[in-house]
Amino acid sequence: MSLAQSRLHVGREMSPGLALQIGEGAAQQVKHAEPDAGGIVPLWRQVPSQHRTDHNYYDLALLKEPVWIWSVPAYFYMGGVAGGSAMLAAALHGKKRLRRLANWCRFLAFLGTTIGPVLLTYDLGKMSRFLNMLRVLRPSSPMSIGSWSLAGTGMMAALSLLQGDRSGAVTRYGTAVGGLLVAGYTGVLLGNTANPLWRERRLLLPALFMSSAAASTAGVLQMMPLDEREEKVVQRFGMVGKAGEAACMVAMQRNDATVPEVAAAAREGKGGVLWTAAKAALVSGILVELLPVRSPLKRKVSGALTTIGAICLRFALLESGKAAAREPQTTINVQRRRMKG
Amino acid sequence: MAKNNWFLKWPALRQVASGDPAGLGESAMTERTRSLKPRTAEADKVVGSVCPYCGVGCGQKVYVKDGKILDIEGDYDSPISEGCLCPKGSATMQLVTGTHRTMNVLYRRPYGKKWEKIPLKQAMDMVADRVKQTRDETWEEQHEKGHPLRRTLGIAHLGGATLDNEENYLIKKLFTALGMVQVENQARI
Amino acid sequence: MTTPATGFFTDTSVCIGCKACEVACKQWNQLPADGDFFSGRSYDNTIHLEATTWRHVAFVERQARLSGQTTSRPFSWLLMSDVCKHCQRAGCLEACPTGAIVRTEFDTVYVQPDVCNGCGYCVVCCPFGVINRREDDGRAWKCTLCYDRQKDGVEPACAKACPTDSIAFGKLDDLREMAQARLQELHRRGVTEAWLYGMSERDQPGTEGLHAFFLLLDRPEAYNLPPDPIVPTKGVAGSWGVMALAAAGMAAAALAATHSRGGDRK
Amino acid sequence: MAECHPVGFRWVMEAKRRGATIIHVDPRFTRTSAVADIHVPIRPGSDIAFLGGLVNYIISNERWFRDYVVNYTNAAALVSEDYRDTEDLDGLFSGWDAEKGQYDPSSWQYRGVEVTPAAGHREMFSGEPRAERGAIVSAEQHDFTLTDPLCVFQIVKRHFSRYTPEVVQEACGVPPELFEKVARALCDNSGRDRTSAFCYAVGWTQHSVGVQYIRTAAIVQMLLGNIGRPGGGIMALRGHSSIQGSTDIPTLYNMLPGYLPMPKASYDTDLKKYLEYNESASGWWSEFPKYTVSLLKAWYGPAATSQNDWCYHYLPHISGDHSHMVTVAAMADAQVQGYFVMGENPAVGSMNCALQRKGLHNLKWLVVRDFAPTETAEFWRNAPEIVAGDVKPEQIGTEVFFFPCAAHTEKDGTFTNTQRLLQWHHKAVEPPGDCRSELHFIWHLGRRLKELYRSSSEQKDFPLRDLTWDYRSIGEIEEPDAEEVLAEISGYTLGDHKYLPGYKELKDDGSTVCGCWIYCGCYKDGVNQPARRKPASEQTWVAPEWGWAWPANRRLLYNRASADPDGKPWSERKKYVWWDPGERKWTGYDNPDFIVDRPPDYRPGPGAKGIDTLSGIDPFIMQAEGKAWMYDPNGLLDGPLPTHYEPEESVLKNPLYGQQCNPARMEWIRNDNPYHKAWGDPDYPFIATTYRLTEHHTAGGMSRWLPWLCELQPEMFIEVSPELAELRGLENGGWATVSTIRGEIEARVLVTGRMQPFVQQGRTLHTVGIPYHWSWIGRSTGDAANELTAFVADPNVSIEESKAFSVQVVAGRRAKKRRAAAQGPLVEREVSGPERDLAPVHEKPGGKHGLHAGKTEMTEES
Repeated sequence: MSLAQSRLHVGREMSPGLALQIGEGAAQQVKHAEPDAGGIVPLWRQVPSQHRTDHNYYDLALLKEPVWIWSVPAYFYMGGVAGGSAMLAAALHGKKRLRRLANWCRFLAFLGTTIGPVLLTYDLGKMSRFLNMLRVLRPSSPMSIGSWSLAGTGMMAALSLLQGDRSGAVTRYGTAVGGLLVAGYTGVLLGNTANPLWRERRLLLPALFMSSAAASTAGVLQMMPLDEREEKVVQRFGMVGKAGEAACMVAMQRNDATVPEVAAAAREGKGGVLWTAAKAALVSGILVELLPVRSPLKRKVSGALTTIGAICLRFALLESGKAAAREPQTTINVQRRRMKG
Repeated sequence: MAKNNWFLKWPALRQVASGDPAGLGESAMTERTRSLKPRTAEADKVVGSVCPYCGVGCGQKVYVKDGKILDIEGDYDSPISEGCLCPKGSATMQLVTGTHRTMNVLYRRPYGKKWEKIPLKQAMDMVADRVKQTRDETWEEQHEKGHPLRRTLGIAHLGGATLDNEENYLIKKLFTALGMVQVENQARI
Repeated sequence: MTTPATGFFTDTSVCIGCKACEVACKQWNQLPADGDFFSGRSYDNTIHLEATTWRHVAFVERQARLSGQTTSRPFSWLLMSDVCKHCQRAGCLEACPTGAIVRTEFDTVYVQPDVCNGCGYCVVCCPFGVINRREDDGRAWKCTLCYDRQKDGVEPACAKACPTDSIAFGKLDDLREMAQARLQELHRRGVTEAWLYGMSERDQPGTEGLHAFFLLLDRPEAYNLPPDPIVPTKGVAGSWGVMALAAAGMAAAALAATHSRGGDRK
Repeated sequence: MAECHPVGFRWVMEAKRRGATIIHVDPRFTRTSAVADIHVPIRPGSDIAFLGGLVNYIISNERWFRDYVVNYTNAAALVSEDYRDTEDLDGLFSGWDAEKGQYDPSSWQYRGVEVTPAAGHREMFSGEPRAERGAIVSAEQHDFTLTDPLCVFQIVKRHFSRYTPEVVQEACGVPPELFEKVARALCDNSGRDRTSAFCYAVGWTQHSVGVQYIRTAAIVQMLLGNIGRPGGGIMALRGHSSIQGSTDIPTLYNMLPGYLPMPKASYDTDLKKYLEYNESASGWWSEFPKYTVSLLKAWYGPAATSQNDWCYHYLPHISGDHSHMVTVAAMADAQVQGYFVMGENPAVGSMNCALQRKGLHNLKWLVVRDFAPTETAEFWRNAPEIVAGDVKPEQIGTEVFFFPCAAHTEKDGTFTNTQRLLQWHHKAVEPPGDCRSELHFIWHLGRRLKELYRSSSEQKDFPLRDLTWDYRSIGEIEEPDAEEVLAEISGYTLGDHKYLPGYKELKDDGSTVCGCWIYCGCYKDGVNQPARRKPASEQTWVAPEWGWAWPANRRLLYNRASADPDGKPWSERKKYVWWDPGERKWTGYDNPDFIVDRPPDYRPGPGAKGIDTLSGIDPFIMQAEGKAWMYDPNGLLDGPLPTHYEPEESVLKNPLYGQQCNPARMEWIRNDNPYHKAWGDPDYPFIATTYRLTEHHTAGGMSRWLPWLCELQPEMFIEVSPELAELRGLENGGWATVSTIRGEIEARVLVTGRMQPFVQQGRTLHTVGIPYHWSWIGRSTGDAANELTAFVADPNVSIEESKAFSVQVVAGRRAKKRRAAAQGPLVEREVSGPERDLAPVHEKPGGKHGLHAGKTEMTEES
């Protein structure tokens, strides 16, 4: 029996010689059984009928955890850089002295919109079907809009990389608008879920992603050899982004304070550590930036800190999202409170 | 719908063509989805059966295609079960087609440490020999008081509640003719 | 598509927790058993709805009597067969970027296994935690409401198998009528805790009503159901709005950052 | 019922929807309790006290159905003046014969007449043949005012008068309020307009006084007039697809097809005596000779002639109890050489697994037929004692044959379900590999044996030589034609080979052939009646054209009782079968279970014989006098009335009598079958009860392999109350070891409020619930519950006691080296303590293989 056949066999244990297996789920391949739901469900040690105050179903997750792997937050970051770069490139269009920077930006936008889909594809359960992302356009789905944006922006970015300053208005503005979408839609995408942590932050996430995109773009550019003029541009763009990012993070934490379960999910575990790391990197990046000296090293350190912060932030959001989904009380309490009005 | 224009194979274009901006419904369907059918529609025969588990006797329908079982489910027509089955009955297909089923006769020789596969006919011959030998050795014609016994206590049988009436009948008929009286089944177990 | 909407009405007051629905579903759809795990949670060893488990029976042991039931001490055992709700506004459907998830002519929500590429977005968009991606398969799976059977006018496997008709399948309008009647009957008999979960938009505005709705005997969270689920797309406009503002902000920042006072025009 | 017969429970829920009250009496709060209106937790092994309490309630509150009781039961019959009740003798009935260790029932008889019981031990009283037994109906003495102190009604009333709600509480742990609620609900729902039904399964039968459990329920139902009427009755919920069929066409030692008894060595020495002992002069059993001769003609064909008593002498004779446990004890003592096991797994499903395996060790050869090798087939390979190293495979001399069986989808045949309905299942596919049906196996084995004995001229081999064995062979695998076998079971005439329409056509002159008289007519007109599948929606609610029910496609037995003595329905609501005065015949929704043209006002004359002795108001036609037996003058080995006895191993002293246990029970006093103290054993202080779960099937051979079922109940577990968990330090989801002196098992623990302690006689009693599906083979494995249980049985039907015994439970897993008591008690200790029996009973004589039974006389001729 081939491997593929045996995967179709696991958990059914029906002889191919005796049974025809053509049901809807018969094609579902299973390598191995996951008795305890992949280890996240422990044996229940309490007496089932002895009631706990929270009155849920054996503390079992009410929602499914996000299934996304590392490549998704990595993409969020790449997308941010691509989007920010695309916007910046558009803004730099035709500025001769900043041509090198503009080209850097075009290149980053191209790189981001090229690597991004690769990262996304890597997360797909069926990688060979990545093109299905463009099968339909579903306005209701931020991911659908994002996919089309990403594809469009990618084409524009490639064009504008090739054409450089010669590119026309369509390409230029297309790149800019696409870049903005790519930079921000991911925030909408996370907010548009049932996950209580993300959903409760749905008005802040797009702003956070957008500002962090600016900061990330600047962070990467800062790590490159820049002349003074270029550095100023990058620094200004970056500072706005970082300020926005910091403001959003503070706002999120304040927002969380009204929803203690969400705050707990954000604070605890891997997500909490990453969130703290993101904050620390962001703040130190800003502080280094504000040092009254000017040196390539300072710039690079600041850029690196900003980059680390931006990456940590995205991983923190995914990890905390997982934690929030695992804890049924988060979902229940948020909804109960809302019902009370 | 589904105009057969080749360019409409791309659902996004179908969306445009059929004025379906949301793209949630038919325009997003594939050919497989449109032509989906229950697999039972492919059966080349359907036979009436009865659930083999408990004594309620729920009706079952067995769907067969190419000599293989396609599906086993409840029979709506049965006044007993009206199509219902319990979890065990619902798992009947797995019971009768399962990989756990042994397909060969297994033989363990006295003091042996493992099973050996032997041909069915040989095994049947061997069993017949054993029956004859034991029967002849342990035959009791008469009780010491003179009552007729005409039997053997050297062979016993257990089983029947999961078997067909016809099988129980032949078991009882043959074993009684052989003089076996220790014939029992789950009815008191 | 003129076919009337169909769905499930699951009346937990007659559920005997036999799990026939779970097995009938696995049998019909030929889904794998997903592992032998003694969970310690009453008789619930399946734990939750999964990519491999499209019907799941919950077992709730309570130290409280059910109205109308006489027991020697305060105790009751609530049993409930859970399933995909096939929401009127379905989070998974609206989130699916590939069009793998579609609304069928029966107004149910169906995942096309030949399209799904396993992006995982539907997983986080389901407010009931139903749909999931099977890692070793790669695709997202959930109850099809036996779309294949319905195409031939055949009742879904779970509803057919259910010995006590706790799971009723039918036209949504009929089911609602039936549920109302049953609720009134139970109230008349003094089972005052009975109520209908998600039957209509009025009951559950967040989803605009479920096509698989329930008669429950306790609060929804006791059965691991959300008390007030909302389809994620309700409220997404705000997010887009904020994004637009932020985008404007970024554009402004970019322009401002690149704007040089000295004038850099050629 | 919801647990083990979910689809049967469909109709209970339907009744509930229509307003019925569902009462569930069970030690545990099960899935049935979850949807019942009333759940009554009851201490395992105390149901007779509970049901007896109902009898007392019904009588003392005048809730009984007078017209029904007076006319349709034996309530008015007068009983011998010598009769003494358990109330008089501290738990014994009159007639205990200390020397023989059994009852002499002569003092239980009706005054002036002895009758043959319709079932049970008809030979009980057969010192001498009494051909006229039961004949003289006019000799019966009655008091239709039911006031004579020695009429059955008054005896029943006195017998149960002490079963008050307070005693029910003391014996069963059921609070009086709860008891009275049940009693009221039951009485309120009985009478002309309403009926109540009882459903039970092995929770009632698997006791050392199991038969009397059912008898008590029967008394309740007779008093309330709930038998033979729609919506009434006592339903045995049988656990296998054809367990009813295997009783009708018995793979049972004591019967021939159709409940004809196996010839008994010391009585039934020739056909004449056999008929004399077993036919009744009145009632339907007066037809006995016709059924016997037709059976012998079916088996021995042309060889059976009137000159040679239809080959009656070909039949083997039993000389005692040859039931399963008796046989296994003999096997353990190396008295059995060969053993066929077909579709059964005694190494898991039967009592005292270690002793079962010891029996298998001592065989010469063993044949097992199943889907896959079971624990019974692999006892030599990896049984606990092998794994522990106590026994090595190379020390076991048993030769084992495992034959793979065909599934029900791979063969034609009928199952008889729990309501006596025969249903044909059609072959859908060919059996794979060497898998064959049992029909194939037994037929070909028979053909081989006929061949082996062909040249024999020994008398003993004639039955085989003359056995009719020519069935049509079908297909390449030479499968015998099941339909032909069914036709033989159903019967035909010999002359013109006409398929018989019913058992009334059977003859005792050798002109008819019928393999099982109660199935006669199931191949009527050459039509496979059990294969009829007219949709339920296209016929009446009785659905007579779906399958075929024995006898005579009758769906409700004794349905003449659904009409009043005048033949009119008791009420319009409960109309079922009635007398049509215009047509002068019985008619109704079902096939009337009565002589169809016998008017209600018919009374037999003094010269009446056989069926003519049944009057127009005798609905219970199988009984000698046509009345339901509230009191059994005959046929039961442990008394004419049910009496509360404690299980062999109890936690309580019998609250009612000095006699602790059923005096007539079967015990095996053997080193490998030790018992605990009668009650209050400090080493085994808890009650244990075994049971099934919805998700698995009996000993697991048909469920432990299936992934879809295993994932639902993946592991062996026990259920305990939070109180017991606290007492013994058990943790939910953790491990516990349960032990008896016979064996120990480990299991996961479910601590649940569904189990609850009983407070009785000032003590808190805890119960351990033990599902018995598991053992060491399969996808889902665990220790077998029956490692714990003992050989001990009800005397009437030799059914074991597994529903109440005593155990110890401790936290943690068992020792790696698993122990079992196949060689002797697990723990060496002084066993002394309270006696189970009063002095005269204590002297019960012992028999072969350690069996001490209150039926030594019948079971072991010495």
